[in-house]
Amino acid sequence: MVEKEISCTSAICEALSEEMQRDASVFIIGEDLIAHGGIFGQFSGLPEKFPGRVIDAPISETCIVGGGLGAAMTGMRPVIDMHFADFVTTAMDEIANQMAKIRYMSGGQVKVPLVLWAPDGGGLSAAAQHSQSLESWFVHTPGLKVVVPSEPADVKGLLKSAIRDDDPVIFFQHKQLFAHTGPIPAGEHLVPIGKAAVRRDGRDLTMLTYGRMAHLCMEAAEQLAAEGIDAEIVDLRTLKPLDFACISHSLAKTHRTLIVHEACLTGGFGAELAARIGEELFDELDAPVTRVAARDVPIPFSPGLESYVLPQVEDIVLGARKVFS
Amino acid sequence: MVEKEISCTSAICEALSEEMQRDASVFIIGEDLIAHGGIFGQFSGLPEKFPGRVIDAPISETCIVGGGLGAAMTGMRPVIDMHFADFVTTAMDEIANQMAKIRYMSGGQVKVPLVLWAPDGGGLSAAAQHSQSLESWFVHTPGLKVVVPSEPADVKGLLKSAIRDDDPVIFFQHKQLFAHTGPIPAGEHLVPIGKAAVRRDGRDLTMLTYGRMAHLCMEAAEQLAAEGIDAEIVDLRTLKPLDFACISHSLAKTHRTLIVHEACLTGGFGAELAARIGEELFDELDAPVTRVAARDVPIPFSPGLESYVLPQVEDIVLGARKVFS
Amino acid sequence: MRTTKTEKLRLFEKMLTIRAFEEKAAELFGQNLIPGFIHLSIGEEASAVGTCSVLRSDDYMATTHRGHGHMLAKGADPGRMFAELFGRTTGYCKGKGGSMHIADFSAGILGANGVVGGGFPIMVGAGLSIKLRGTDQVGVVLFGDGAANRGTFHEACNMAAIFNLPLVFVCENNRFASTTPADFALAGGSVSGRAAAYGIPGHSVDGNDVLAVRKVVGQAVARARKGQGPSIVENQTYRYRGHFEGDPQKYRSEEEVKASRRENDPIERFREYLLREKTLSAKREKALREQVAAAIEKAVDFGLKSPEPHPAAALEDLFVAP
Amino acid sequence: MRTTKTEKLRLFEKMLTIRAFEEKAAELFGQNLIPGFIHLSIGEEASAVGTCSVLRSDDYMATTHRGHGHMLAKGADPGRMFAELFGRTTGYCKGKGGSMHIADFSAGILGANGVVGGGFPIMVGAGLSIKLRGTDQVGVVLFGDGAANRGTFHEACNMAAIFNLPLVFVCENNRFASTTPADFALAGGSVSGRAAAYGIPGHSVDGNDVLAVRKVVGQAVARARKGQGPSIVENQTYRYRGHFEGDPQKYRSEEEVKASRRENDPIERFREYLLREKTLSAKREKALREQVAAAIEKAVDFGLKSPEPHPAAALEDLFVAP
Ligand SMILES: Cc1ncc(C[n+]2csc(CCOP(=O)(O)OP(=O)(O)O)c2C)c(N)n1
Ligand SMILES: Cc1ncc(C[n+]2csc(CCOP(=O)(O)OP(=O)(O)O)c2C)c(N)n1
Ligand SMILES: [Mg+2]
Ligand SMILES: [Mg+2]
Repeated sequence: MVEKEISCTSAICEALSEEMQRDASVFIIGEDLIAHGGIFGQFSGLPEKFPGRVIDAPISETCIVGGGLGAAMTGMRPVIDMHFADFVTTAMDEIANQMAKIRYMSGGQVKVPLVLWAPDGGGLSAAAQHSQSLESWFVHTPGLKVVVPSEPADVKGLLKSAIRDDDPVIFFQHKQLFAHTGPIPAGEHLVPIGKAAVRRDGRDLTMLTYGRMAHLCMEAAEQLAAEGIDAEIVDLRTLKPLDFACISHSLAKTHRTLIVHEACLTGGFGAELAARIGEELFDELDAPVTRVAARDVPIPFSPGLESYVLPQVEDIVLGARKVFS
Repeated sequence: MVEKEISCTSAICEALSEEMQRDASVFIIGEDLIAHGGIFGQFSGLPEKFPGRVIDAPISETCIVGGGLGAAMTGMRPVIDMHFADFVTTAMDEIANQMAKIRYMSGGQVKVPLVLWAPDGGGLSAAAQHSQSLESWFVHTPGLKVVVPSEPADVKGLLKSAIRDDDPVIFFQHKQLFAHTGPIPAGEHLVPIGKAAVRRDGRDLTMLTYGRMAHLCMEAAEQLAAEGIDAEIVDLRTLKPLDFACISHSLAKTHRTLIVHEACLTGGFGAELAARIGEELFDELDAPVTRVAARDVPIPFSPGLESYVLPQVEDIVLGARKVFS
Repeated sequence: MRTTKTEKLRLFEKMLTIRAFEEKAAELFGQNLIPGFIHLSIGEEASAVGTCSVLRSDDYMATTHRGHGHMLAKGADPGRMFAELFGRTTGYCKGKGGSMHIADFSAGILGANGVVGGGFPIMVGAGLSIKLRGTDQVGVVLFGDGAANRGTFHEACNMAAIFNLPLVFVCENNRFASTTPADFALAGGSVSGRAAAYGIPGHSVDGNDVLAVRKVVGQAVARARKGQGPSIVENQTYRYRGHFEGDPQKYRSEEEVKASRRENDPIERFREYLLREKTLSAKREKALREQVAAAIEKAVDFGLKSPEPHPAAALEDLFVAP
Repeated sequence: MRTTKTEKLRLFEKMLTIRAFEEKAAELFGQNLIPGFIHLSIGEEASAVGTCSVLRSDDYMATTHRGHGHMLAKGADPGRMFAELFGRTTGYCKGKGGSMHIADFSAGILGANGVVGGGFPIMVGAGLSIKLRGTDQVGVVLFGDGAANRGTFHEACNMAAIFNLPLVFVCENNRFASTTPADFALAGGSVSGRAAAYGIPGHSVDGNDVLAVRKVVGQAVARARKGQGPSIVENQTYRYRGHFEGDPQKYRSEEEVKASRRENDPIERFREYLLREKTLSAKREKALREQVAAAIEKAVDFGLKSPEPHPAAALEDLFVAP
């Protein structure tokens, strides 16, 4: 297959462009999308290419999100730009009480084909209200699918799948990965929702991770290899529905697991992973399921403080060593 | 100690009445509090006893919650009535991005002594938007304390402690427990935040639970006793900060644990409990940590459907048997 | 807006149907045949019927926790509604929604809502969708005086105005939000008066006069359909029963309710008008009432005879593609 | 509102201080000495200074992401502010907040906010608290034209009105919310015009005229202090730099910015006025400017020389009682 190298930003643009071309019911709504193609340039070129289908809205998140919902309920396929994932709070009712529930509450009368696209994550000194990783709230909200890609190919392939999916998909995109590049197959490229990817084969330890942390795990794995620990890295890509088969398969080989995510530890998605593994794969485990995650405080502004709070490669290495101690 | 028997509703009223008497900075704000003493009669008598200090607000949750926050930041000690816990979504920014973070973001300049009181839970055919148990979201939000009592004495003692606490406390009160009565010590009664209670001593299995499920666990334990399983029941009471010492202590005896909560399974607080236990008490465990929780759907309306979704005594019994299988 | 005699009789029949439906619902609730809680709109029938009488079946409507009347007026079937209130498989939502979440997408009813003010953003979306698809549909969002104090009202009015959406915001100001009087909670005292803030038209109407509602909402709908943008219409009305069935109603006097029923019952007023202008005869009225009563009996019967859902059906209808 | 010559000079000095602070901040940001991102209010100094000049130090103020000017005008120390922008221990928030979250509770500044419109509910709470404690304090919430479209604005105006809270809602309409023109996004075209919806006074002011702002906000503050309730004041202004430092600003022409700077710079306008009425002499101006420059140098120096926080300090300040 012919491949090319593109950034996550380009992956987003390509996915949108292809899907908007393919299906006239796809449109984008959010704040500040037209002038600069989105505040991260994530939709560059689209406002010109699809006039009227990239919609700038006022700072009215309940109606941006609820507006996407209402449009999805009446025949459209909106992609809602949340500006920063942190602002889901300003439309939480529309997400958790309406979007997630309306199909179920109506007895399946309606479908809700939408994507809520939310740039998340820290590391940019953007402080407590612009740096969060909030996927865990939505995993705990029945009716939503949750996607957190780490590589451009997945960004493109999953975004396209999410747009075509008939259910609401919350799509988290780490802000530090916009410029990250990687290979992507030429032509039509879809990645199914609900499938994990093994990024690195390994015998000794399964690292379960997603989003930006997948990259830090790769770095940590190189260090660990030098110490004789051969880590397998499973990039979950989709948190809900979860590819538990992939996890079981890996653990059947390694019998040890380290979970790594950027969201804060307590109540993070790692808790769910650890709980399910402990429950369903108890006999496979040779060591405690261990978690590496952000410390349980809001994200501080000062770079030194922020680095201390967010998981670093060294924390992952230490976590892995702990599994073997 | 002299005891009397009171309901949770009376426990709430007594706690508020005593604290409002004791401290002029305590007040209550919410919707529909004055005419009937709150929609569950939970504040009966207080509007008359403390005129001007029980405040009826319009249906403007951002300003009810944010208003409580602003008052707490400027010298008052508000108790905010959330009407139904489900409506936290309508003020989620005020809770998660402001209330939880403002002390930290300001470098500790300000304290935020408030209680967000939220009646939660299902079983009343109130359907998807009036039946949720959302504690897990807040456990995953650094800066908040989370309390979920099950007995009138704890309702009173924890509410008083929460009001005196200098940090924001989210206080969940199960709607089915308002009429539930229990003994309470006469006179001043405080229950510390962060301490679990052992409701039943047992040798074989530790049930970790809270809120209404504590009562269902008691029933299940009676059935299990007949089968020769002697269950210890730990009512966590506070989820954050968590009394992990109490959990360890119990598990050191039983080596088996069943976690029971009403919130839906995936990403629920049980996940965090299971993860921590798996991580810190791995060598103590003789069986997988097992969870009993609501099924991962919104709460349906029809009683038969709702009972199927919410954990019942039989589900707990089955869960316990599974731990021994 | 011209209203033929036949149309007037249809309006009257709809109002009678809603009243009969809800009086029956109250009775059945009292008999514990309806689980959960229900909010009745008895006394507000003119608003529902007048409003929906100017809508096409492909127009969208979002309703509230107090939505039975709106649904019936927009074309929902009383049998499937009762079935839903009873939590049966034949109900609109297969028993998953109940009174607070009934929806009938086939009739353009995007759903009741358990969250006050929850319908505003959804209807903005429906309006956007109409514009993007280029149809001449219209969307109506019904809401109470209390809902007008939610942020969603403001965001929706602003967005509808700047996007010139084909929407009508129909407030049913029944003087109370649960226990809280609009006189206290509604700053400025008027919902329609808030329209000026968004540069859109606002109208206050005698909401117990079905023809007045029909006329004013009709104009707003016509305006929206012509692409001239959104409006706010405030139907001044009053509710005769408690906020929910079982409400002790300490926030108002029995006399206040009785006085309104005596002098301002929308059905009685329309009946007198129809009799006066001889559109309705005593005989015709009797026949109509019997017909309505029979239809409601039949609807209740349909509901009560319908099966309870199988418990495991609770796991269905979450996702289209799991 | 009488303003003495001394007061006028103080206003001028404050405006100069803010301008110098922010020009310095822009420079330091360009040198990568300020992490994260910053939003400057250059061009909007008259609004900040005019507004805060009528507040007592025990009055409350909530500011925005664009809050440096408001903070300095209300009495914050530039050294501790720079230290915060640099993320140092001596910063107002010990480096935990940064530009978007600076607060100085000792000066009544309840905080900047990274969430647009996040200050409204908090200030409603401060207003309630003032009423409950029975003091004669006043609260001012500053916000942009964009923030006026958030639901929190509406809920706050409504609640402030019905509770008759001692608040002033001061909008700084700088014509843009990030890339989005107010002409497009603000239905009705006016923030002060929305006041009527809540039955409260609304005033639109030339926001680049410090004395005009001082007068109108002063009246609103006096009204609030007397227990006569809230008002909205809309200061018409313009921002000269990007939305954030680094903003490519494709949404407006350079010429538009230059024209405003040329004709409407609030500092230049006030300077000319002061020279004209001989409150200011060229000599005095020079001295003032030197004094301000020196103070800002000193502030930067304080900040840059302050220690970085110890990493583990990240775990402090979450709870009062853990
Ligand atoms: C966001 C939210 N807040 C509070 C409630 C509780 N509640 C249900 S109905 C109601 C009163 C609504 O008043 P109004 O909008 O006037 O409608 P009405 O009931 O009078 O028809 C309240 C407070 C709710 N369901 N949702
Ligand atoms: C709730 C929310 N939505 C969006 C943003 C992103 N954002 C930050 S500033 C801004 C523009 C604010 O405009 P305005 O209120 O006019 O203030 P100005 O920047 O012009 O001073 C936006 C959209 C945010 N911080 N919070
Ligand atoms: Mg009402
Ligand atoms: Mg602006």
